Amino acid sequence: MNWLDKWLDRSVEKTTRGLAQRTSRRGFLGKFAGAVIGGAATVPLLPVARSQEAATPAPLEEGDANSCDYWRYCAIDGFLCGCCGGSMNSCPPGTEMSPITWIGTCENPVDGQNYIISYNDCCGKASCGNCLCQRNEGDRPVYNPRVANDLNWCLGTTSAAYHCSTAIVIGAALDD
Amino acid sequence: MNWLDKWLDRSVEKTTRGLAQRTSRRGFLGKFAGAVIGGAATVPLLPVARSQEAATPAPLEEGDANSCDYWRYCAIDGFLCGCCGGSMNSCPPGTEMSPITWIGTCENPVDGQNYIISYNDCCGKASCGNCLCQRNEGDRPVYNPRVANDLNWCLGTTSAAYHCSTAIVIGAALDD
Amino acid sequence: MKKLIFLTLLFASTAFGQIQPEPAGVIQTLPESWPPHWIIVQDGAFFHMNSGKFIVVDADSDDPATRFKGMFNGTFIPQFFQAESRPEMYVTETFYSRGTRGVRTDVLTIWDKQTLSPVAEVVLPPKRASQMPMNYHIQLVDDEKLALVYNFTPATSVSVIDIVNRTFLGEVPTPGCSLVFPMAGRAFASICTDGSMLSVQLDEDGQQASTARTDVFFDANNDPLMEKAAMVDGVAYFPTFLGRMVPVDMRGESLEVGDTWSLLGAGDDGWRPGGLAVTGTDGAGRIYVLMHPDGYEGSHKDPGAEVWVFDPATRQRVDRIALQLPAISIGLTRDDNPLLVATNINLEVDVYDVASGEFQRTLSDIGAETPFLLHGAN
Amino acid sequence: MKKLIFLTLLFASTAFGQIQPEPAGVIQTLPESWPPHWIIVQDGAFFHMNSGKFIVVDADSDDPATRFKGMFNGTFIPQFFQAESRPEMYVTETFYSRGTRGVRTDVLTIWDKQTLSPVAEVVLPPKRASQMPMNYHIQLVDDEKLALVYNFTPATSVSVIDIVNRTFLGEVPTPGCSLVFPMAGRAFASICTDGSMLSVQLDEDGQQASTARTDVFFDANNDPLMEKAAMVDGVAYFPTFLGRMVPVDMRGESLEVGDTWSLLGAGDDGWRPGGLAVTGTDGAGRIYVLMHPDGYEGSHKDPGAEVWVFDPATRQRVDRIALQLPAISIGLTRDDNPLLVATNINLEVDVYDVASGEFQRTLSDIGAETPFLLHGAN
Repeated sequence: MNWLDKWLDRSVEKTTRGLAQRTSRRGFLGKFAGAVIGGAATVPLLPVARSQEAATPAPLEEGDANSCDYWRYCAIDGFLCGCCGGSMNSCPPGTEMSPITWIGTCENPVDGQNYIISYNDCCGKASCGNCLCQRNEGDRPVYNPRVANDLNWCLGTTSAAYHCSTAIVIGAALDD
Repeated sequence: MNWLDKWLDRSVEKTTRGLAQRTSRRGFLGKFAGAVIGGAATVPLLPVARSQEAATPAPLEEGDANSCDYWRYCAIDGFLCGCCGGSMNSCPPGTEMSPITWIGTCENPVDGQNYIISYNDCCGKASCGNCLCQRNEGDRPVYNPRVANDLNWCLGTTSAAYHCSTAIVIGAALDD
Repeated sequence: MKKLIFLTLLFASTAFGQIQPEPAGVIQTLPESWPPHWIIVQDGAFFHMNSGKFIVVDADSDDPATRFKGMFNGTFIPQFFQAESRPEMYVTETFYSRGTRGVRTDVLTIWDKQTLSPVAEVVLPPKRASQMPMNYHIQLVDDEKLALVYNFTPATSVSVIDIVNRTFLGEVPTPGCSLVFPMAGRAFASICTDGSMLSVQLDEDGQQASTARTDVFFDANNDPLMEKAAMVDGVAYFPTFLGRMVPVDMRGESLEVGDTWSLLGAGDDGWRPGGLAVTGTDGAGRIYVLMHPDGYEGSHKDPGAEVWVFDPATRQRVDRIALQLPAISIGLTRDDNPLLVATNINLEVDVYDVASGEFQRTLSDIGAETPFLLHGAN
Repeated sequence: MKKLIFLTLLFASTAFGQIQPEPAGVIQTLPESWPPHWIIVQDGAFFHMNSGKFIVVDADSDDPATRFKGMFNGTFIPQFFQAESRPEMYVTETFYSRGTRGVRTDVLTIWDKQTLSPVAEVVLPPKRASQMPMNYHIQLVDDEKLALVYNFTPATSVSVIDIVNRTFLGEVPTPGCSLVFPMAGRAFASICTDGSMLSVQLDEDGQQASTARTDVFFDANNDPLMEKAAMVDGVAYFPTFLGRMVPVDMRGESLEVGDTWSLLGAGDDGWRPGGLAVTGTDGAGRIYVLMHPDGYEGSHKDPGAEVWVFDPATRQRVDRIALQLPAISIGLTRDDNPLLVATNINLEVDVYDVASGEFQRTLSDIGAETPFLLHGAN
C-alpha cells in the first residue's frame, strides 16, 4: 500500500484543506535522473541516444499537460506552471526562469521513449498555489543537492521567491 | 431571514475553508455606540449612568469569553485575542495595543446593565487567524471612521500589522 | 543564455539524443488589450496579509487549469486601479523592512498589463489608508494624468501623483472627508462624516487650488450613503443602507446632488443593498446592486441573494439575477455582453451571463485565499 | 496612558458609570521557562511564504481557544533553533524590500521566550539555504556561544555568529557538504554528497582552524542516510532510506562512525522510515522514527502510519505507536513524561501520550496553514 497515494487521493477533494494537504512536503525542485548523475543509481541507468534514428523534432505527446500524472512530470515537484499562466515549458508573465535546474528522465507513453527533462523553476512572485504536483522517486537528501527536492531552485535569479515549475524536453534517452 | 447567520453558520464547520469564510468582510475594528457618538442613532441612545448606585468594581459575567456570542463582543470585528494568547481585555505576548480604539455599548445578560466597551486592537504581528468574530450592528461607512469597521485600527502603533482585537470594559451605561 | 551553463556542465561528458531541444527561458506575455471577459481577482489574503495577490482569470473558461492567466503580488491589503488609456494597473501597498515590523514604506506600484511586471514605483508618504479593499482608494483624473490616493492616519488627506512622470506631487488635506471620487479636470470629491461632500480643485502642480462643500444632503447615521458608489458617465450613484439611491453629478466644477430614488418597488419590502463590493456597472451604463431580503440594522455587509439591475436614466429595475449561492462581492466585465462575477460565501468566484441571467460556472482553485474584490479588465 | 487621549476626547461631554474601568494596555507575557508540554508549531505557510509563523501551543489543552499561547512571524520558509541556556529562540529569515522582489536581506532574529518579541537581529550574508524546514540549518555550539547557519547558493558554507554578542563573525566553506551538526567545543560537522562527513574546528575568532573528512561510509544513492538525524548525548543517529540506523559520534575532536543496526525486526519487511520530520528524541534518550509499510523507491517522504521507539543503547525497538491518522512530521516534548506530536495528513497536529501510546487530542484551528515542523519547548 502506498501511503502517499492515500494522502494525495484525499487532497483531490477540491477544498482549501485539500489544497493545503498537497503542500506539506512540497519538496521544491530537483529529482534524480540516473543517466545524468551516473553512478550507482536506484533508477535504471539511461544512456542517452546517440543514434540519428531516434531523432525527431519533438516527441508526440498525449494526455492532460496540467495533470500531475502527465508523463513529463515524472520527477517534478512544485506548482505546475501550466496552471499558473505559463505552460509545461514556459513561465507565467512577469516571472523569471531559473538558470539552475534539475533533470529528470521520463518515459513518454506515446512512443515508449525516454526523454531528458529539465525542470526550471519560475521565480520572483509568491506561490502560484495551483496544481501542486510532487513525485519523490529518485529524490535524495539535501546533502546531495542536485537530486534533492527539498531545495528551492530559484537560484541565480533576481529574486528567490518560488512561483511554479516547468518541465522542458531537452533530449532523448535510450534504454539500456 | 438573516443571510449573515447563514454565512456564519456554514463557517462553523471547523475547516480551513470554513475559517476562510469567516474572514471575507473582516471589517477591522470600530462599531457604533449610540451613547458615545450621540446624535440620531439607529441603536437606542444609552445615556451613561451618573448614579453611584450603579457602581460596581466590575460586572459579573458568564459565558464563554472566546465565543463570538459573548456579550462584550457586541460590536467587535476581528480575531478574538483570547484565542491568540491574550485575553478578552489584554494583548498576546509581543504585540502592541493600539492607543486609538472604537467603542461599543453592550448589554451584559447577567445584570441586564449596559456597559461601554473599548475595542483595542493588538498590533505588530500578522493575523492571528483564530476566532474571527464580526458583528456589523451600528457599523457605518468609512467616511464615518469612528464607527466604521472596514478600517484597520492599528494606528499610532509601531507597526500597522493587525493581529487581534480586545474588548475592555471602561464604564457602565444606563438605558433611557 | 545564462541558464544553459549549468546544463552544459552536467552534460559535458554525455551525449544527447538528437531531438530538437525545446526552447528554454520562455516567459509568457499577455495581450496589451485584454479580452473583455478576463477579470482581475483581488485577493486580500486576509490570513496572510503580506502575501496578497491580483489574479488574472478568464471568466469564460471552463478549464480550471488554463483559466489562470497570471498574477502579481500586493502587500498588506493593497488597493487597486486600472488605467483606461494606458496598459497599466496601479497598486498601493505597504512594506515593512522586516515583514510585520521595522521601517514602513508605502508605494504606488505600476504594473504593465502585457508583462505583469512592475515597471515603476512611486514612494508615497506612509499614510495610505489601511482598510478593506474598496474602489475609491485610488483614482485617476485629468485624462489619467494625475493619480490620487486616499490617506488615513486617522487624519484624512489625499496624495497626488503625476502618474505620467511617476512622481509624487504633494498631499492635500481633506478634513472630515474620505476617499477619492473622480471629478472632471484636475479635481476630486470626498464624502464627509457630516453628510456632505467636499470637492477639491487642484492646480497645475497638483496642489490644492480651491475647495467647496455641498450642503448636508444625507443622514450619516440613520440612512447613510454606502461609500461603494457606482459611477456612470461622471455621476456617482450611492445606494443607501435602507435602499434609496442618491446620485451626485461630478461632471462640473462643483458637485450637484440629484434627486433620490428608491431601489425598492412594490413587494420589495425588507430588501436592502449589502456586501463588501455592493455595486457594479456595465458598458451600457446599467447599475448592478447586490441585494438581500429581510434587512435589519447591521445587515449592510451581509451576503446578497440577488443582483438587481437598474437603468439610472429611467430609475427602473430592468433585471433581477438570482444567485446560486449568496455573494459578498460583485463585479462586471466591461463589454457589451457582460458577465456578472460574484465572490460567493465559499470564497469562490461565480460567473453569470447577464443577458440570460444564468449561472455559467464557478472559478475555484485560482490560488486565492480571500477574493475580496473582482474587477472586469479594461 | 497614550491610549486614553482619544477616549477622553470622545467622552469629554459624557459622564461614565462609576465602575472601575478595566486596565488598558495590558500585554501578556509567558514564563521564562515554558511548561514541558508546550510545543512550537513551525508553519512554513507554503502558499503564503512571506507570512510564516511560529505558534506556541499547549499540547495538554483540550480548550481550542486557550491552547494558543502566542506566536511570532518568520518570513520566507524560515529555519528555527531554541537555546537551552537562555530564554531565546533563533530564526533565520529572508526579506525582500518589496515583498517578493527588490533587495534581499537575510537575518538571524533573536526572539525572547517571555515576551515573544524580537530582542536583536544579526544581518547575515544573503546566502542562507532556501529549503524546506529542517532541524540542522541552525545549531549552537561551544556552550551556546556560537550560532551556525547553513548556506546554499548552490555553493555550500556555514555562517558563524557570536550569539552572545550578536555579531556575525565569518563564513566557513563546506565544499560538497551540507547542514550543520553540533560537535563538542567550537566545531561542527556536515554531511557530504560522496557519502562521507566533514568536521570543522573553529578558532577563537570563529574562523576555520582545521577540517577533517571521514572515509566514505555510506552509499548516497542506494541507501542514503536521511539528513534528518536524531541526536542523543552527542551522537547523531541517521536512519537510512531502507531502514538501517547509522550512528556518528560527534563528542570528540573527530567524527567516529559507529556500527550500523537495523530498524527492522522479524516480520517488519517493507517498513521504512519516511516523512518530512522523521525523527525525534525524548528526555530518556529514546529515538522515535516515523515509519510506513510497503516502502518503495520514492516513499521516503510519504506519511507514516506508526512511530517506532528505539533504545539506542540496546538497539532494540521498545515501543510502537500506531497513529490515528498518517503523519508527515513528528516531534516530542522534552520532559520525562513526553508527548508525541504529529502533523497529520489534514495538516492538523495530533497529540499522543508516549507512556500509554494513546491518542490524546487534535490541535486544529491554531492559525497554521502548513505546520511543517513541531518542536517541544526547551
